[in-house]
Amino acid sequence: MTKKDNLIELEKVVIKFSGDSGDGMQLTGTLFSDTSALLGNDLATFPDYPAEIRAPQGTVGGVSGFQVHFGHSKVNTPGDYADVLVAMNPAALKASSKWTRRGGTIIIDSDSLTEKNLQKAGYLTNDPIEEDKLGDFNIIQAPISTLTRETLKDTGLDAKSIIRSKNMFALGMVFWMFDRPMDHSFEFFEKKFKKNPVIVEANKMVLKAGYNYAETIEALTPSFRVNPAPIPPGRYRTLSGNVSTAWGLIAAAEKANLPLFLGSYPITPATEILQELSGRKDLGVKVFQAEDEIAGICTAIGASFAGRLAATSTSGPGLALKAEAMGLAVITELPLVIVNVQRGGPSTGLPTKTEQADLMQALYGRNGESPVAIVAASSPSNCFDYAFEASRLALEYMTPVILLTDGYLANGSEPFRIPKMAELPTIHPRFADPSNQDYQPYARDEKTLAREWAVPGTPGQEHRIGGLEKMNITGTVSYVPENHQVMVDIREKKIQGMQDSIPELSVAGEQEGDALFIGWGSTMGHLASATHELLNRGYKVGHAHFNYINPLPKNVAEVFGRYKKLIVCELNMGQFADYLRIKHQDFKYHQINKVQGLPFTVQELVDKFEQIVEGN
Amino acid sequence: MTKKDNLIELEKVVIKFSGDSGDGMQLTGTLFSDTSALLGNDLATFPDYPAEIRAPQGTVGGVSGFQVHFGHSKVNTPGDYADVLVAMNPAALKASSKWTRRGGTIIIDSDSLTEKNLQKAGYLTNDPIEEDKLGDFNIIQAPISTLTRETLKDTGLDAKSIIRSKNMFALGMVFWMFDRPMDHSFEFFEKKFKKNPVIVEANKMVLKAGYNYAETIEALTPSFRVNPAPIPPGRYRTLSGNVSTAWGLIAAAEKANLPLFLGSYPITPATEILQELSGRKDLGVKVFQAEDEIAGICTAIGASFAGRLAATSTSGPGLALKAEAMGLAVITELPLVIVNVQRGGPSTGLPTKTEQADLMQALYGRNGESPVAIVAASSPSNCFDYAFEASRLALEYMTPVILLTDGYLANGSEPFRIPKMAELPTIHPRFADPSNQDYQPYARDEKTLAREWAVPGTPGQEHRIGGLEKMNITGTVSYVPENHQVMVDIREKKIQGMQDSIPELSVAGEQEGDALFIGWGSTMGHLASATHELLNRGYKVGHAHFNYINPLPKNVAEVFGRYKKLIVCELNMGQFADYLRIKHQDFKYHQINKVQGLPFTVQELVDKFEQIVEGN
Amino acid sequence: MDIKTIQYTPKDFKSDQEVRWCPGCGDHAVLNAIQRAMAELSIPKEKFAVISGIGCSSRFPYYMNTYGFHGIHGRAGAIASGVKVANPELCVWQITGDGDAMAIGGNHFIHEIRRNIDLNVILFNNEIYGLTKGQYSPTSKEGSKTKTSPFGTVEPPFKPGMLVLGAMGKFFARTIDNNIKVTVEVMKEAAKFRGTSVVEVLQNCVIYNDQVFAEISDKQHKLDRQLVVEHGKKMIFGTNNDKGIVQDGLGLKVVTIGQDGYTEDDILVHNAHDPNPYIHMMLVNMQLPEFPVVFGVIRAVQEEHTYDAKVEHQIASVQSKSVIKNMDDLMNSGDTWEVK
Amino acid sequence: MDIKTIQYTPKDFKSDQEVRWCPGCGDHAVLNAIQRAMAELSIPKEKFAVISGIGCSSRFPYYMNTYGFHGIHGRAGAIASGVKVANPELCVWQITGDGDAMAIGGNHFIHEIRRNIDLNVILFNNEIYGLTKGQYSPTSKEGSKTKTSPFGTVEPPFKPGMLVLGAMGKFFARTIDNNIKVTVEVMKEAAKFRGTSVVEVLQNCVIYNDQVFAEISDKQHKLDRQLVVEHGKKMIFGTNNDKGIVQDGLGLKVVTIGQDGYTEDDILVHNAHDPNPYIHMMLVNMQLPEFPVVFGVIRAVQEEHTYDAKVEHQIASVQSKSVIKNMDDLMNSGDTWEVK
Ligand SMILES: Cc1ncc(C[n+]2csc(CCOP(=O)(O)OP(=O)(O)O)c2C)c(N)n1
Ligand SMILES: Cc1ncc(C[n+]2csc(CCOP(=O)(O)OP(=O)(O)O)c2C)c(N)n1
Ligand code: SF4
Ligand code: SF4
Ligand SMILES: [Mg+2]
Ligand SMILES: [Mg+2]
Repeated sequence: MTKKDNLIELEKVVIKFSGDSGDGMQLTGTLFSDTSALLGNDLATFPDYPAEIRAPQGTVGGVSGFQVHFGHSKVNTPGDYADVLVAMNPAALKASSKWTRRGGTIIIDSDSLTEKNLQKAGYLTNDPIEEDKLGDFNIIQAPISTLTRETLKDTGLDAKSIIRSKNMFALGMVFWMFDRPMDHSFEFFEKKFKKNPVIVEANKMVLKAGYNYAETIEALTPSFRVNPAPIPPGRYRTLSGNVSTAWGLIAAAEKANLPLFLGSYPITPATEILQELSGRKDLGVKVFQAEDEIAGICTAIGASFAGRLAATSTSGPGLALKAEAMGLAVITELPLVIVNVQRGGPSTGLPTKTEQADLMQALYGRNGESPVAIVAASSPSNCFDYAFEASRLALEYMTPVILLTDGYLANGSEPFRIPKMAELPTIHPRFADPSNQDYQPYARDEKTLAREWAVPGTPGQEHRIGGLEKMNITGTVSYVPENHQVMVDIREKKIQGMQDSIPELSVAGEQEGDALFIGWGSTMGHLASATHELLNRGYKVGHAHFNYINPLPKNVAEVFGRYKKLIVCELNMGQFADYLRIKHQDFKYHQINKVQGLPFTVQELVDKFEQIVEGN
Repeated sequence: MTKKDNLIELEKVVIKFSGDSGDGMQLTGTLFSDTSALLGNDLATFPDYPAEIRAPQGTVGGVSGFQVHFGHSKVNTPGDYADVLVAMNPAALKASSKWTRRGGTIIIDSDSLTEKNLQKAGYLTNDPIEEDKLGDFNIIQAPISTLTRETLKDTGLDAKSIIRSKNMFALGMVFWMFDRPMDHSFEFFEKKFKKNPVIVEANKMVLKAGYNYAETIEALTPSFRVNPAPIPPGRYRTLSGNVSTAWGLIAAAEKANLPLFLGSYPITPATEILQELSGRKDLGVKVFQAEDEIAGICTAIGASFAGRLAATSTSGPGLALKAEAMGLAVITELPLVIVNVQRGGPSTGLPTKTEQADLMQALYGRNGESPVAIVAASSPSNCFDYAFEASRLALEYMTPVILLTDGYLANGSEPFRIPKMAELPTIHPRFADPSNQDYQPYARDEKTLAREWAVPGTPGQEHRIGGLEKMNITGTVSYVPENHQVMVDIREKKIQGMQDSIPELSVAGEQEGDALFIGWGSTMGHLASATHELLNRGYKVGHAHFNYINPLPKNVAEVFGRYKKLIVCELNMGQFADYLRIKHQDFKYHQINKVQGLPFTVQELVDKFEQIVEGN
Repeated sequence: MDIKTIQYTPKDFKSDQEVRWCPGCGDHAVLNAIQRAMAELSIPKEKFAVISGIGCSSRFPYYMNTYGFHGIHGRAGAIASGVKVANPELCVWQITGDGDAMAIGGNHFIHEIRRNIDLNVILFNNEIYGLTKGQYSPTSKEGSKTKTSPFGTVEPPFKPGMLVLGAMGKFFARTIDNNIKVTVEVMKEAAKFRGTSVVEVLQNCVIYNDQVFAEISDKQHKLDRQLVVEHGKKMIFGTNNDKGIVQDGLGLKVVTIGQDGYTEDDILVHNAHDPNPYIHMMLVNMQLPEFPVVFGVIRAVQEEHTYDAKVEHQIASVQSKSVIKNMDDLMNSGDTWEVK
Repeated sequence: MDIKTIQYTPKDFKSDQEVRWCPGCGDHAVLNAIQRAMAELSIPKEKFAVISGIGCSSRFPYYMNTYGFHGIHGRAGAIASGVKVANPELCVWQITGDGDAMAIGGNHFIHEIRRNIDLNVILFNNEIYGLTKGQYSPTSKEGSKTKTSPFGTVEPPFKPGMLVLGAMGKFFARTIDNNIKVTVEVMKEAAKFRGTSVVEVLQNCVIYNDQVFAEISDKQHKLDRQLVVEHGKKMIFGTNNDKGIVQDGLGLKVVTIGQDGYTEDDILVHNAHDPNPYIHMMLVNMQLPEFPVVFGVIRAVQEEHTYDAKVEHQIASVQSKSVIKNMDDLMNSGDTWEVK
């Protein structure tokens, strides 16, 4: 088997917009991807911006990027390497050219190639193309700033406003290259700058100017059309992982017929969940922006006690702060959804970067024997599904559930097939019968072991719960040694019992054979692409992706047993692999790990797979 | 192999003092054990009191007990069953008789056997002896209250003060039974009630009265003498685990030539560490009683930054609160000792009971890849050694270290061989050379990987640290992907590198054979006794006890490989066993677990061992 | 909140759990007073939710035959806030100690007060950590010798009332465990007040801090040392009812009516409704021997709406205008497209 | 603290790290002012430790060529307390934002103030969470529309000065980012004050909360809207220097000298040293349009000893009396016995 250098599937294209933080690259990228989505393409995006609000202009540290991968077949990842790079200045070129496919196209604002800018970006010479060895790339040097200024010179706008729209010039060029219509962007300008028709006009003019310029110069990479992908029929919209998570929670509340309460404190990259839900007063969502993460979860616990669907959202350091209170939810057996959007750690770490290193914390980061259920989303759009599922498990089993996502899913977006609410399953919280005058707080459902939930305000069901160990059934405080053991066992059994209500693990690719790629959470797309490539290369490889972490699906051992080698891939040092060693000790696990604040690349997965499988 | 019913080693005796919370049982027990220690006995004690400050008088919930195990050979545990039970009232009898060795002696205050008291204690009849089937016990009904009143009727003391000293009557009886001198107790009264000579006299009178009464009635269990144990020569004192921990920290500070700083917040059962150190102003210890656990650890981190030996002490729920800040200490690579005295969880759980269920939290309870070193003490007196060792590792490797103890060690006490400070190893913190004007905060020692510690106040070494990922060597903030991987790897390697500086795992009992008992922390005594018993029964059994958890000693696999079966025993549901599955996956682990807020009994360990070993 | 005319007796509010505080602990009297106050409030029993943290005092909910939650240390305020905001129909009481509210729970305490959520916060101030057996607390007087301060503390204490007012508090009352009458009264006032009402109860811990308030509660001098204020009434006190509070420059002082030319007319009328906190603070700060200690409702400034009510109003107002009524509407709003 | 005569320039306090705040952010000016103040204090540079939490403002230590610690969110106060108590020789500055100090860090904030540890706490109040891109903070005005309050907030804000005084604070000053002179001055006063000095800096966030303080800093009306107080000086202000503060019952009001019979003699002299906090609170609370906004050192009540100093004294006093001088002494004290 020979190694191919070029993994780019030709029916898909990756574009990267790269510029200064102030250059509006996120907007540019979003307009491009929304336009593509409206055309029916499948796509995946990856915004990547510096941790500073305004990192120093013109430096590599200040570069903000937006990558979009679109195509007419299923798109799993935002892509490893860009086919087209738009670089608004030398720093963007410096930062992004190494992530551009050899032979790809690079559009650069030639006006930006001044000595000062080149120096700021860290170039030692005045020839970045030569210096970075970009000779075999298709370089398009366009005087974007000049042309933008030129376009708008008669509008009466000031110089600053004029130059601010140069991103639209670049976008126009890319639109031409990929034969995209401009009307979605026009509508967007009209809505966004409603109060300022001059700006609307200016943006339109510049966008068109870029489009026209691209058409004119002809030196461009051949324009080619990407056909709509064969994705399931239905109504679609673009959704980021964080909004998708927020919506999943509201949907669950609707299907459980309960108001939704969120107690939360802002933290990157989870803040948008709080923001989205703050705006959803129309749907009756109550959001409590707390003074800290502890109050975030504790208000949610209070709301849960009061009989609501309660959730709290955060990222790693915030999850650490919530640990003690999570234990309270465990022992009081109250339903609660804890969303943790993982980011680079330890401590503050790399707050804007992605990582999967909070798994062990989610599993074990509490005092005592304190089991919680854990689910993990694996794409921006299925954040909706797993937020819904986390809520269902919490309400039907009376227990806290952690939903793990990460910065990569949270900020990324992709087409989301809009479900009909009627088609989603109804959620059945385990409420006590309000007429039961013999209410026992820890009376249990035989199957789920869920205790009964009595809502304050219900006459005759007054009762007390709390953080001290409780006597089973009656719920009074108990120091009886045997009861403690019983309760410890029940809490664990309840979680493991969810196996009966979750789907079995399924495998993509070969159903048995040489090796199984094992992943969980946000690496799904990259693992799927790598599997695809390896299948093409003739390997008998399967891909098993875990969305249910605790409990694991029932059939894990059966699935694992069908492969010669098991390869666990994660963006941490092997936390899931270690967890599998605990739960399924009989198998030998190979590992592919990366902790660099970045997703895997398909290339490195394929390479390491081959090393492991050919290894001996 | 036949099973023996009676495991009591005859050269040792277990006495349990049991009474109402207000009956002074802790003091009674302490006087007895101190007296025995002064006679040169080896001993182990176990105080056991209710969670309420004053639980309802006369009920089983309000019983307070103090068990002491003493003998002339090595005493490993406070014993499973008492040879002699002193029960001050029916509730004490009810609570403790089932923990008394069949055929043992029970002393009970017959004045307390009133209908009301019997009812409160939950007896259904007026004959507790019959009801609890205590027929084959040696029951001594003594009118202790009446006799105490009688003894003191002419002292002019009020009725309340008189009855309060009835515990001394009981103690006097036990002193006579075991031929103990009364002078230590007399001295104690003189010191304690210095200002009130009437009370001193009264206590002496009652103690003597009890002693004399026991001599008089003759119906007692034969008095027998327990000879001094062959423990290593040296000067000894009795020490509880918490004081021992506190002293270990001060000793380490002295040997590192640094002031000691403790930032802490009270929490059962860790509070005595804070209390003991608060009283050590004579040795210059600075104690900051913080507003909460977070401030406790953060002030300690500040003190560490300022160049001190810094520590923080807590129990499970408090450890949860410290998780985020621990991550800060990990990434800033500052030395810090975190003492966690485990108690029953989850949440508030069983705050006065013992458990080993914070192991996973200690290992993994932080966001990101956040390794810390972990050591665990295994007896009240070696809390000193491991507090010292935790400090040494922290200072020499520049990293946080967690010391795990638990309620059982913390409250228990035993003879402590007083070391000479000159014999303890000097600790070498890795300070930067103050004259180095080219200081680099993350410049590393080749062997330990410790970074250099520059103390604020040193001219020319001004530098900044913090929770964002740092560039290796220079310590500037870095988002460089490869550097993040490098730092994640270094932090883990640093901890694992400690293997070179810690002792190898040793085994007691058979060095190879049928089975290896594996334990960690406070179960040492019980496992040692069980091993002893099993060796007597002819099993080829060894006992390996872990005090170093992370890193594990180097030779673990080699040791494990010498036995047919490995049996991991813990007071949790298998956390150390799971950790071993991660670290040494190739072995199969059997488990003996218990989560009842109580230590193992030797009997149950022996029984379960036989089940496992004979099992197949 | 539903105020129906229901007849309760204090016994209706007693749970079947044995009360486990030390004999002689001040908590017993407060428990009885609150049960009496609740009985007199005529609020349906099932609407009461009693939320606590951890501490001796925080065992309180177990002794109440109401909905109750014994939380974790310091978090009573946050849990109670969640309960009330989630369901404003409930009458939510937060039971907390000086350690629970002012040490570990300090942040939630000041934030609930700032937000002015409709909660009744009962602060059991015994100036010690009782449950953990006698360490100093943030209200322990400087110099206190306790288990963690064998040589005396070196830190000045908080004054609960000062902190409440500094956090923009709208209601503050003070009482003492052995004054049942005032205690019942202020509990009822606190419950009726819409907003965060903080009641500081001076509570004697017989085991670890016995007699801290002895000077104040001393039977013989009580009337000279306690000033019970009432809105709209003159601030007069004393065994002979002849002492009173008058203005003194920008401050206050104690005078004797009939001495130094002072008549009853000079005595200030207590205005609990004054939006300015300055005089309330002076009352909070009064201490022996110069001043009497002030009990009763010191401040009660009713705002139009509490936080929890404003949340409801905002939701109602947004909903009345929005075309999005359910998730189907939301998901299909904005830019969507059809794939056939 | 060692005060030597050393000559520094602000540049000595600049680190080699590029300053990364947004162009136009108020933080730049405060950084410069503090560097100037430090240069003028003549404290050896190596004695400075600058401790922060997380937030835009908390990036501060990286830009200082001093010992620095960029902590975790909200914990600057606790870390700084540890540094100072561990080594009272250091001059410790705590840099914090309105979110860092008053949201997540509220508890440490009020406790460091209560303890009166000798720290300089610089509170960058931009009434917004800057670093996380624009959510409301505990100081955002009620009704503020932000990313997390699209329909306006429903919670009243803290006033930092009120909270400081409620926590028994001894030093409170206020300044505004674009008034370099006052800023340098109050920074120096804060540093010289022994105890916890809190300086509130009104700081403009150009990106997420631009112009919140525009009314106050408006160049044209500045002199009429800002009253800069100084201890021992009359509280006079205004474009024509003819406005002043006088007593009005138990409160204060603004008058114009020469109108309504008021002369300069009626104008109150500012007494920052008044141990009573009431007038200081009135100054803290003054707001437009009725009053000017008060800048400068509003309160500075020097106690004999700070917490950190008292700790040192207690240790020294115990040591001078104790026979236990080292661990050998301790371990061999009390009941011990010999085994041969
Ligand atoms: C996280 C945590 N930290 C510490 C404790 C230990 N603890 C329980 S109650 C308490 C203080 C109690 O004092 P206070 O709130 O004044 O109540 P009181 O017992 O005096 O009524 C402490 C420190 C705990 N339970 N949880
Ligand atoms: C534990 C934790 N929670 C939340 C965050 C996210 N966070 C960082 S800074 C900040 C608020 C910043 O506001 P402020 O303190 O006012 O500083 P500013 O940026 O406005 O200067 C938040 C919520 C965090 N880093 N850590
Ligand atoms: S310890 Fe003190 S506060 Fe606690 S119950 Fe006993 S007397 Fe009351
Ligand atoms: S976001 Fe605001 S506070 Fe932060 S650096 Fe920019 S202007 Fe300053
Ligand atoms: Mg208290
Ligand atoms: Mg701010």
